[in-house]
Amino acid sequence: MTPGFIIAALLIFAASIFTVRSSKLVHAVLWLGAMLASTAVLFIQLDAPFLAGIQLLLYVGGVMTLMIFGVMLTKKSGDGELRTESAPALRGLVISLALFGLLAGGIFSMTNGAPALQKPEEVASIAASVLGEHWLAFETLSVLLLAAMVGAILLARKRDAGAPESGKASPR
Amino acid sequence: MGYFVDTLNSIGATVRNFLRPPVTVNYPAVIRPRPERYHTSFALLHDAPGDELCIGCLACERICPSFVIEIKQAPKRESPVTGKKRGYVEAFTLNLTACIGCELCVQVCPTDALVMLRTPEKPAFCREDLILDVKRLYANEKEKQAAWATGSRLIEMQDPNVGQPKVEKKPAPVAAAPAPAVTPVAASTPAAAPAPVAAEPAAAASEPIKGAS
Amino acid sequence: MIFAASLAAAVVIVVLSATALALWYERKLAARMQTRIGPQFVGPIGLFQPVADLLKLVQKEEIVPMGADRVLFALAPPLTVIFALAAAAFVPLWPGVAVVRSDVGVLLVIGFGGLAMVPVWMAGWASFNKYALLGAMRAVAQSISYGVPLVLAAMVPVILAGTMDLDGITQFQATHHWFGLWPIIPGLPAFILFLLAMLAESNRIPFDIPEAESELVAGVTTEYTGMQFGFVYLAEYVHTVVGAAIGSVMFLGGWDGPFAPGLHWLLLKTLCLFTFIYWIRWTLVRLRADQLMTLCWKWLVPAGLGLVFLSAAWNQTGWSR
Amino acid sequence: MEVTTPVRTLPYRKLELYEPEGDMLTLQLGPQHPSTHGVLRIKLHLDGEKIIKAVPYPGYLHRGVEKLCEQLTYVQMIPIVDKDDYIAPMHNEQALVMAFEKLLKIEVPRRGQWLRSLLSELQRVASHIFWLGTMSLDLGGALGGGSTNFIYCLRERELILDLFEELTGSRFHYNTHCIGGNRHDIPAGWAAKVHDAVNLIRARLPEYEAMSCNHRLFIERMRGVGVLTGALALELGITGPNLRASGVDHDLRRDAPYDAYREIPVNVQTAKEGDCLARTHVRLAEMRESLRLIDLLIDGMPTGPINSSRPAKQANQIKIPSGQAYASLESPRGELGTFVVAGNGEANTSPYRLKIRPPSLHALAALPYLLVGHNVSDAVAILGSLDPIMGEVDR
Repeated sequence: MTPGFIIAALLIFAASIFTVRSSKLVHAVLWLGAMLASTAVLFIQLDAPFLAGIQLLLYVGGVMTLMIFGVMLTKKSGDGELRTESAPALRGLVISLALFGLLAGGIFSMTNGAPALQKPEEVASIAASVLGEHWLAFETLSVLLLAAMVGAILLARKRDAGAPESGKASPR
Repeated sequence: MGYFVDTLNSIGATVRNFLRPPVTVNYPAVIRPRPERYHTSFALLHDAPGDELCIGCLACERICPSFVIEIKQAPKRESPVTGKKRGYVEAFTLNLTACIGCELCVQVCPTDALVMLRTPEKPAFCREDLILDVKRLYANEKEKQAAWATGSRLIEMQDPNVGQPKVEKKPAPVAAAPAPAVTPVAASTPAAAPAPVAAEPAAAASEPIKGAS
Repeated sequence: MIFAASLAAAVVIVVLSATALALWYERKLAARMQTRIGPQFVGPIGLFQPVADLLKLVQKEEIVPMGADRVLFALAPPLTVIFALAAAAFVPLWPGVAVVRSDVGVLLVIGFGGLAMVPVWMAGWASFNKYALLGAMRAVAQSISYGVPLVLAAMVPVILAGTMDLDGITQFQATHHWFGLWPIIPGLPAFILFLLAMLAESNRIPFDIPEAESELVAGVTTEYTGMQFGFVYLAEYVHTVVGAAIGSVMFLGGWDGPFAPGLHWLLLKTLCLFTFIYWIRWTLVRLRADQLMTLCWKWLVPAGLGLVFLSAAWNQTGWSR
Repeated sequence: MEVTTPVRTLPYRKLELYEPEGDMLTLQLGPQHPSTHGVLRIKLHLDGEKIIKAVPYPGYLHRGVEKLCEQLTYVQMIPIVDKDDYIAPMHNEQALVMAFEKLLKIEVPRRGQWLRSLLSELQRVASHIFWLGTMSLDLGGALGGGSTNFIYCLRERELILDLFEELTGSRFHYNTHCIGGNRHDIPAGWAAKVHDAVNLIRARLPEYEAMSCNHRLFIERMRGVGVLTGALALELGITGPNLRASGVDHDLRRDAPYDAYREIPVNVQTAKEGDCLARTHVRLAEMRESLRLIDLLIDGMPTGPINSSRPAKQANQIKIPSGQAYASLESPRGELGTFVVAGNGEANTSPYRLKIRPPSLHALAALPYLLVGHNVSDAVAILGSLDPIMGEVDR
């Protein structure tokens, strides 16, 4: 419970609340980005700069970009009218509490059984474990991602072909 | 790969230009040589004995396409020099803000009284500075260098009956015979890309430039 | 801790003043390429022109367009500068010294580089202007696309040196060869790839389509005035200066040099790269958005993958050990 | 020249009726925009960045020159029309003067004719070189390679403006044509300077080409973009390099020769493709051709008077009785014509109606057809390649 951890945790907490409570979708996305970036701070404090870098590159960079693209593609004229709607308070409370309990239980059961982190993480050891011990999972994941990519391209293609060409649009 | 070759080619072009001297003329400090026929502002002239040349015939006021000249004729009176009765001008206002520099007023002047100036114009701080009245027009005659064109010269150049006009003839200095000043302009301008004009200042240098710097 | 903080302050000051100098330098360079003179009146040979520009920008009124998202609009310009500066923290200045030494410096540098897109998008979105929005859209698309070849190109020195530490990479180059020179095959093409991707990430011609001023007026900066515009403008230059520094660290040996290794070599190499980038900028015309994407995904990404593969193969030959 | 397609059934006719609907972005390109070449507004309907409809709205630079000319005398009009096509004022004057001469049945003396052709060709080079610069500016941006080429081009244009300045005393408001000939004769030593300038420009042309149309980046931006078919060009009345780039071999200098072109044959430059690149190539080839013509004209300049009528000494000197005439010439942008209905009131010193036919206006008419299906970036390239001058469009 170092001061750094408290600050980072508070940041994450506040950003998460704002993410949920923002009425503008754009703000929600940016708060989400802030939340992910604060998580990277947490990783750095845990002596895991690699994970922090990945967090920045993939989550803040990549996921944020995806969200941004989603926002841009759904509403093009940019008049700031994109609103989010919160679920009814009671239902939301029940679901989030249930989820929190589930996650907390999982985390506590894990830390109770597993030994505490002994030495700081090293890139080489991560690489060794990913490409050595867990190579099958790693390769399967890559194939899965490839399949998702091909599928996305195919879907995009299909929609494109179906759409009428704007140049040929007929008079009303 | 073609992109790289083409990029190298265009970099070659920029490198060649990088090595050339700059063509910039630092305007207020350095003034590029003005050609002989260059014209900016206006002046009204006196003749050799010292009488005003303008007779207030209104030809320039009538021909001006942008209507910038306003003349108020004075009643005819005897000339203090020759003693003959002739027209005079009481007010002559030339609004430079709307002047398009077409030189038609100079061309129609029957007495070569109105000429344009070769002295480079200076920026003005208010519009009133750009409205030339008689006083300013006569002051310009004293202070500044008249341009080559006068009514009779322009007519002579265009006259179909004369045949080949004598442009090569060195025009005599018009305005009150200014002292032949040196031409610091041509010397101080860097010999740069507009070389053909700058490098051959013969025509420009033949005319003394006064107040150029 | 105190040393790191003062170093950080020093780096910020150095980078910002280098950027100011870079502004003057670029204007002079461009002027000479165009057979002009360039800034010459403010200070000796116009050296204080950036200061004059700054003073002018500070004086100007800051206008927030009606309908703009005020918070994001105000927040975006400073953020662009911060993210652009963040990457400078990882640059090894002289042997073993950087503001932040990290085992995964390359990753963090690229991560911060990718983050620079976020404030740009914020600015474009918040401006409530169609040109700005189009510019933001292009900026985001370009940033994520060119992030891929950038990472791939950066992987080559990482694989060759066997470390993700920027200082480690430099030290490896000091004891072996600079990667831009040797091994020629993955090294030099990776350097070119890195330069191209970096040009794209920092929105320089020929990849400056997010702010293509002949099409989108000024892209995301269209609605910005005064110092807010100054921030965005500054961030671009900081981005380029830092990018040039990182390029010289990763491929040209950083602080390593024939005599007396140190900061001066890094600065000299950065200056050379910077000159090159700006020479390109003032020579070429820009690509179109779709050509940009074609170039990225059809040429640069496959080339990057091939280079990563080649460098891995090169490493297997054991040339360095 | 033959148009085989029945004009009214061309498919793009339907475009005018097409109304974009749904969630489309409407972008106002201009009137205040860095690359609309003056003040032109184009309303673009965008799908993403793709243009699905484009409507140009000219008229922001309207100064009522035609109406003004009804008030002015024939002598006064000539400097006024200088401002129409502000990149090639020489041609404005000449087109106007030619119409009056046609009505008055005045023949320009041979030296005057050659001088007019010489000035016309010099102005054509200046205009085309300026166009190349602005085209690079459109593609490369004001803070990039485009501006470098722009400044190179302007530097060379200065040479020609210096020549004009030496001849007429001004760089823009030449007022050098008059009814019956020219006002200014060639000064001493001018011919050599013309040769120098021509040689310099000719020597430096490869540099600009390396910066622009020989560079693959530039080519990729231009090739296949904004294809103007010959049939559409003819239907819209497009003339000049835009028409010739679409494969229609038409040039007034050869097909309806005037002045010295009756004696000196002009090699008309054409291209087939009709895209932006073809228009670039045609203009550059025309520039080379003009440089060749300038050499010929200055070397073969005959002696004699430059003016066949009495020079103007008063405003209402020239009186044209009732009648009408149309005269046109090949300006850098195409057929620049003047239609004049003479005879206004008793004095006959000003026309009843004067109509200037600007080639740029007709080129702009192609925009709705050319822009559709291209990107916003291409819109700039297409607009630039058509070389419209707003002063001429709006008059």
